[in-house]
Amino acid sequence: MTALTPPTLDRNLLHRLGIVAVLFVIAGLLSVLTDSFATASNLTNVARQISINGILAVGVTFVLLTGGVDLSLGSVVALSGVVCALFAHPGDHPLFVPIGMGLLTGVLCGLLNGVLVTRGGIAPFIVTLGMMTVARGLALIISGGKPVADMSPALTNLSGDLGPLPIPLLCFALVAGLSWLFLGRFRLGRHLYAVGGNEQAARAAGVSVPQVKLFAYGLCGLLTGLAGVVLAARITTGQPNAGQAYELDAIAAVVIGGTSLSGGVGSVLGTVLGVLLIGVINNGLDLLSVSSYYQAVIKGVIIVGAVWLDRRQARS
Amino acid sequence: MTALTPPTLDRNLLHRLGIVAVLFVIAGLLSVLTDSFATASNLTNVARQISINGILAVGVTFVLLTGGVDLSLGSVVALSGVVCALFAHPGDHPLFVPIGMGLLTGVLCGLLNGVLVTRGGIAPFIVTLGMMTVARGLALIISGGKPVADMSPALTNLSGDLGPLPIPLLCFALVAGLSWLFLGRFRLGRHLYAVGGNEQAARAAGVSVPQVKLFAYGLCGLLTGLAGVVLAARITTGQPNAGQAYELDAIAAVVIGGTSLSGGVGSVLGTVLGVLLIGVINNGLDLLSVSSYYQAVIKGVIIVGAVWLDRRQARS
Amino acid sequence: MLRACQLTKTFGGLSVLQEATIDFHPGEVHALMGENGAGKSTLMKMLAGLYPPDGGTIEWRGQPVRFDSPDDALSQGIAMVHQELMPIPDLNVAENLLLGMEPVNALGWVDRAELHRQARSWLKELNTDLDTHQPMRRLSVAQMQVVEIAKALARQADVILMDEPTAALSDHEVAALFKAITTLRRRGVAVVYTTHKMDEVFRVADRISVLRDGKWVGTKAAIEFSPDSLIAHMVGRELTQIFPPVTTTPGEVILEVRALTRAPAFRQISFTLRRGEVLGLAGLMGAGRTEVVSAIGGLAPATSGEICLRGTPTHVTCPADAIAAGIGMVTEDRKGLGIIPALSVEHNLTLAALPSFSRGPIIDAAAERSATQAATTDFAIKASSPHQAIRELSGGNQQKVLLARALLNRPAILILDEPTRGIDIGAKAEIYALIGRLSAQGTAVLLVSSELPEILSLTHRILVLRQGELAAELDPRQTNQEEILRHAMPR
Amino acid sequence: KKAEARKPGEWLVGYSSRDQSAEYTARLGDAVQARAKERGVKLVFVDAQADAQKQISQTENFISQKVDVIILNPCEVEASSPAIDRARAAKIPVVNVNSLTKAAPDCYVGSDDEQAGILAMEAIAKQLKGQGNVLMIHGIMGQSAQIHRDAGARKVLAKYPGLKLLDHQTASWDRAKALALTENWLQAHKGKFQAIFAHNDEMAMGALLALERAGLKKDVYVIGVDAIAQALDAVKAGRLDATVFQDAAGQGRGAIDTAILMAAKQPYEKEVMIPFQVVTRENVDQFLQK
Ligand SMILES: Nc1ncnc2c1ncn2[C@@H]1O[C@H](COP(=O)(O)OP(=O)(O)OP(=O)(O)O)[C@@H](O)[C@H]1O
Ligand SMILES: Nc1ncnc2c1ncn2[C@@H]1O[C@H](COP(=O)(O)OP(=O)(O)OP(=O)(O)O)[C@@H](O)[C@H]1O
Ligand SMILES: [Mg+2]
Ligand SMILES: [Mg+2]
Repeated sequence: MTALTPPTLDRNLLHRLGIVAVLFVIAGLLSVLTDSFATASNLTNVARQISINGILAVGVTFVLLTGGVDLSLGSVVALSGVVCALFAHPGDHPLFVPIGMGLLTGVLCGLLNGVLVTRGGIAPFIVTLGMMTVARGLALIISGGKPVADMSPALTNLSGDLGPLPIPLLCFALVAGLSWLFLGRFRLGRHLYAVGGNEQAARAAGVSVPQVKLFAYGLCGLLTGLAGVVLAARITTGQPNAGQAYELDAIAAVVIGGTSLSGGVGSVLGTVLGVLLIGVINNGLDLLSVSSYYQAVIKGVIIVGAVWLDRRQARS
Repeated sequence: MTALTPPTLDRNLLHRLGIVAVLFVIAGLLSVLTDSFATASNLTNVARQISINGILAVGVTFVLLTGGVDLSLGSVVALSGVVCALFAHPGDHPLFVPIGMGLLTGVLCGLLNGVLVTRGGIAPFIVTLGMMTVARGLALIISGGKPVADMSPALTNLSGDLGPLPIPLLCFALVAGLSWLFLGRFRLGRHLYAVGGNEQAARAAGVSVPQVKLFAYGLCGLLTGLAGVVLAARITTGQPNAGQAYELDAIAAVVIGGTSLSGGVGSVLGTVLGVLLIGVINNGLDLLSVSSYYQAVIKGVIIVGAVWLDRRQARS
Repeated sequence: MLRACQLTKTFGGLSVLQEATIDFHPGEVHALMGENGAGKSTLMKMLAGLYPPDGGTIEWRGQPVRFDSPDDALSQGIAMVHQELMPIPDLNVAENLLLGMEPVNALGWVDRAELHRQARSWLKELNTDLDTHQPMRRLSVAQMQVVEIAKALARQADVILMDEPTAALSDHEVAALFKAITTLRRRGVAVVYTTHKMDEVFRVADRISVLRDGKWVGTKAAIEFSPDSLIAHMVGRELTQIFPPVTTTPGEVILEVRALTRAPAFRQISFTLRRGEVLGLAGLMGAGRTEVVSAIGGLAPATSGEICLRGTPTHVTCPADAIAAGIGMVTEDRKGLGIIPALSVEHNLTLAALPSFSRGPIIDAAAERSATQAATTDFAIKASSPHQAIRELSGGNQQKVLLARALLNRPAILILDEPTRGIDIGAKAEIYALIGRLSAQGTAVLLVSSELPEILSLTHRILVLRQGELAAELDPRQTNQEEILRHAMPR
Repeated sequence: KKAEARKPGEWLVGYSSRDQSAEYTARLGDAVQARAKERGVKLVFVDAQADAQKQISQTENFISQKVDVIILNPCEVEASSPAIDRARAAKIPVVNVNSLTKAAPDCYVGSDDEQAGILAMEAIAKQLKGQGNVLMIHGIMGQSAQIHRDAGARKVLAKYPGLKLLDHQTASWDRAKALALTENWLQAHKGKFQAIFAHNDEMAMGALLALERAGLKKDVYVIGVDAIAQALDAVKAGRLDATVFQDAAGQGRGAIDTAILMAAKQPYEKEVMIPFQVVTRENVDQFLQK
């Protein structure tokens, strides 16, 4: 094993075997039940569809690792998308301006969350619930409640393909890869686990807890901003009411992937598996033309079942 | 002090002084800014409007005290309402049948949550997120996706008044009062705190942790069922898409009231204050005819601000 | 009365207890002795229903029994004082003490007046006077430990398992506990007792069983053992010298504390610490020793007074400051302020010293691994691998990891708050030797301990704290336990 | 002060919007506000955020504020009815705008959602000449607009035996969800469908994007409802085939005007129907000006 490989990799994969198994079973079933699931074009499709949830899930993994939570993801996605779209009218600005403004919006929201949690000493649930309604309100205010349309093709093309691969997927892969390296190999990454595992003890060992948390919320905000930009490019508008309940899907993916909501335990790899599982279920149920009523029931049962299998197997 | 008064009362009130202060300031402002806020009819309105969130918030207080969470509240409200309405067609059954069926639905959902958390060892977030989508799906399936109308007046009258007081408010008051006594005075109530405070220690001291948790989820389910029945009576239908995001308002009220999301700390009294605060803000902003976009921003800021004030004052 | 028959337990393929067979009789104090990780706690936890045995049976009054939960064992009359403190932080002392057996009145309500009355009377048995209304989180570790013991007494069980009940206690409370144990013995209660304090065993135990590496080595009457033979049984070899002689002479002043105050915990504390000096801090439970060293270590800064390092006043506002200034600390509260339970041994070990194992912001895994290997060997840390989660280690081994952590930064000043709490005699000897070595290398050591022999044998000077104030400065060569206690007693 | 004593300039009207974060109802809200300003009535404007329970609460608030007239943009057919009963009991006249409730208001200004479904599906039938496979994207299940647009569409489908509903699914009024759904449909039913009816334009735009990206737009006819700005632009540009125009400005104007008549105790129409219209490339210009 080279020095670059975090030693946690193998054990994590083993720990997450339950999820991998469920994923394979479902994929196998879908390949048999439908002609279209196991085609290249559909798999690209799945890849494209999971990207936004994937970016959000990786972002919120950082926050969950510190023992926090971020309920504002969906609203901040909408706000960043709207801000990005406002600067993306054709001929207005070079491409980096709308992208930068979208990311900046996300970062600012994230940092504000972080400051309120660390300096204000307010529970993350409340802080980010507040941000959830505030960001939604701001998105509606600055857009006047209407979609911000007329985006330059340069930006909307970001939802297209680069070679055979969708650009959103590339973003997700890049984000996941860097985060994986970061958590496994960087000091700050290690500190994130320490703070989530035992905040007092981390402090006693010289870790600057507020700084670490601020970083986690800020990074999560940055990635949320990125998700907002990618979404705006994908739907070619800044949609003030977009992203409803995205936080739930993202957090679900992270928790399915084995990250503990009380902090200190988890991995990006698990998160990616969780994102895949949710993505495949959503895609598969649509391909099978399952009625949306039953879709809800089936999806709930599969998610709970997968986590149950996973934990049972991890215990034995 | 008589033996009837739990000695925690005074300390709790003092701890929650920040919230009480914010509540008074807001109420004072609204009395000045509007003619209608401080009228008897409007205050009855507020009372009526907070009842459903109040019942849910008290219910979820039990779950949060054990260190769990329940995201399925809103969906189970819808499902119980639909089930109740199905049995409430005029002349079909005596009044206790639809009410009983609604409550039963809630209890069953709650107990299932509890069993999956305790026996299955799955994180409450995932279990109740699963229940959230499953219950919503079931509500749509059994109602065929359409509101279940034609409810007997006997049932819909439950949203009316008894003397000068709205019946939903009486339900809320009864639920809150009993819960307060229960948590302060009964062994099982104290054990809820113990389980949330340190599960290992509670187990080692001979407390049956699974039983206590099961009880908390079951009771929360029962109260959610009650909220579903009250809502159905109020909107005179079983609405399969009702109750969206009710869990967030309920949990917010509980956390504003000082209950810790990690369990072991909290009180019904705090929850009631939290419910009141959210109720008064909602009512006041509507009376002032503030645009809903700005409402979202203001509401978020007030909630975070109130909690911040409260915690700051509790620390000093 | 209670019999462990061929009890076996494995954790993740690692066998920690193999076919241990021991009888426990009523009216007898049975000591379980063994090194850290020998399996004492594991055996007790199986008897108390916390772990199901993987093999063997438990016989209770001649019948095989199965305990699925602590509740089962409790209802049979088996109670346990746990090695790890188990406070429920936001419940009050009385509620913690009588958890699960709260007195109820005719209406089925908890009778609060009675609850507090009973709690107070159990605490009185242990010669302790605590406000039973205060929440558990306000208590010091020692006070929590007293509550834990009272909790087990309150069950009025026929068997009481005590897993290192005195680890955090000073002599005063220990004496009270022994009085209580004598009463229990007279009442026909079987007491199972674990400790790493040698003198205690011979004071209370009627019979002694020794465990070594998960195997039962033997059971004999206490009088058949001498301290040396007992140690030899536990360790498997002779341990000749426990305390190394104090040979070094302190150098120049490296730390000076002037009028340090954080009322009400401590007031006007002034002292100096020299290079290579071992300074002992003695006092009774709650005297404020932990609070003083927490102020120096940055955990809870003082409100007034000055800390001078090498002559320059230094602001220590958080532990990071202290670490940067060359102050290392091992806290008394291993669980709360020490370990990160879910992280591996390796990651716990290197946490405070990561900058020295990284290139820029990136951690150098190879350097980290070799440091871990070195520490594991130096401190004889028993772990199945460096990747094992630290929470799975025995208490003593966790403590060793924390000691090793503090030393990785090569601090000039090392603060040790009850460093041998829960550590076996062999490891204690190693730590004592380590303190000697560090002092010889010029490290200044501030040692807080409730074990007076430690303080007397290892230090150059002794400060006695009494109710938050400095009561005396003594020379260990010219004083004794009685004199220290006389200064420490509240007046 | 008593309501009767109010002078025309002091008339107080309460308006409860179904959901200000949805584009169509937001436009309707704007129209109501603009008209109220024009006619000089004082408006208490609130948003029920798609929750009928909240709408009832808001009506209760209106009653304690002693408004002269209540304009309701109902969330639900059944569940918003108690709001009307409350107002009735308090002797305050009610105007329903945009959609119906079971309890009859004093006046209804708006259009019939079922009609939108009928118009859209008729347009599809005409385009496909009564032969082909159709997909339908629903709004949030159980909401009145979803229920009625679905019912209207099915009535037309029943008339044309050659027209088959191949698949239908909800995308919760959301563009991103409709986009993903259509992508998935393109996998499952590629080449097997000729038209998509989306219950609103947001979702129609999502479907359109998926088809365009797959290069299959020319094979599929897409129609939405509402005629939001972006949809009209898309129709004009020849990307979207059609949308069903719902006249927000007309509805808003009608509602305020009726409310004023009510407040002045003058006679008013019990029903002001503002019909839906199908917008295609041929007639889009006239709607772009509105
Ligand atoms: N939950 C667990 N998972 C894995 N290994 C464990 C667990 N609990 C204990 N062990 C291992 O079992 C062995 C025995 O531990 P135990 O706590 O019984 O020791 P002990 O004799 O009480 O030691 P000490 O004196 O340090 O308290 C240790 O090596 C420890 O690492
Ligand atoms: N978090 C806290 N809140 C309030 N009081 C505390 C807290 N921690 C300690 N105290 C009190 O401060 C005093 C000093 O406690 P400290 O822990 O420093 O004593 P100590 O001499 O180290 O003794 P030991 O550690 O053996 O209890 C005690 O009276 C204790 O009850
Ligand atoms: Mg032990
Ligand atoms: Mg101490």
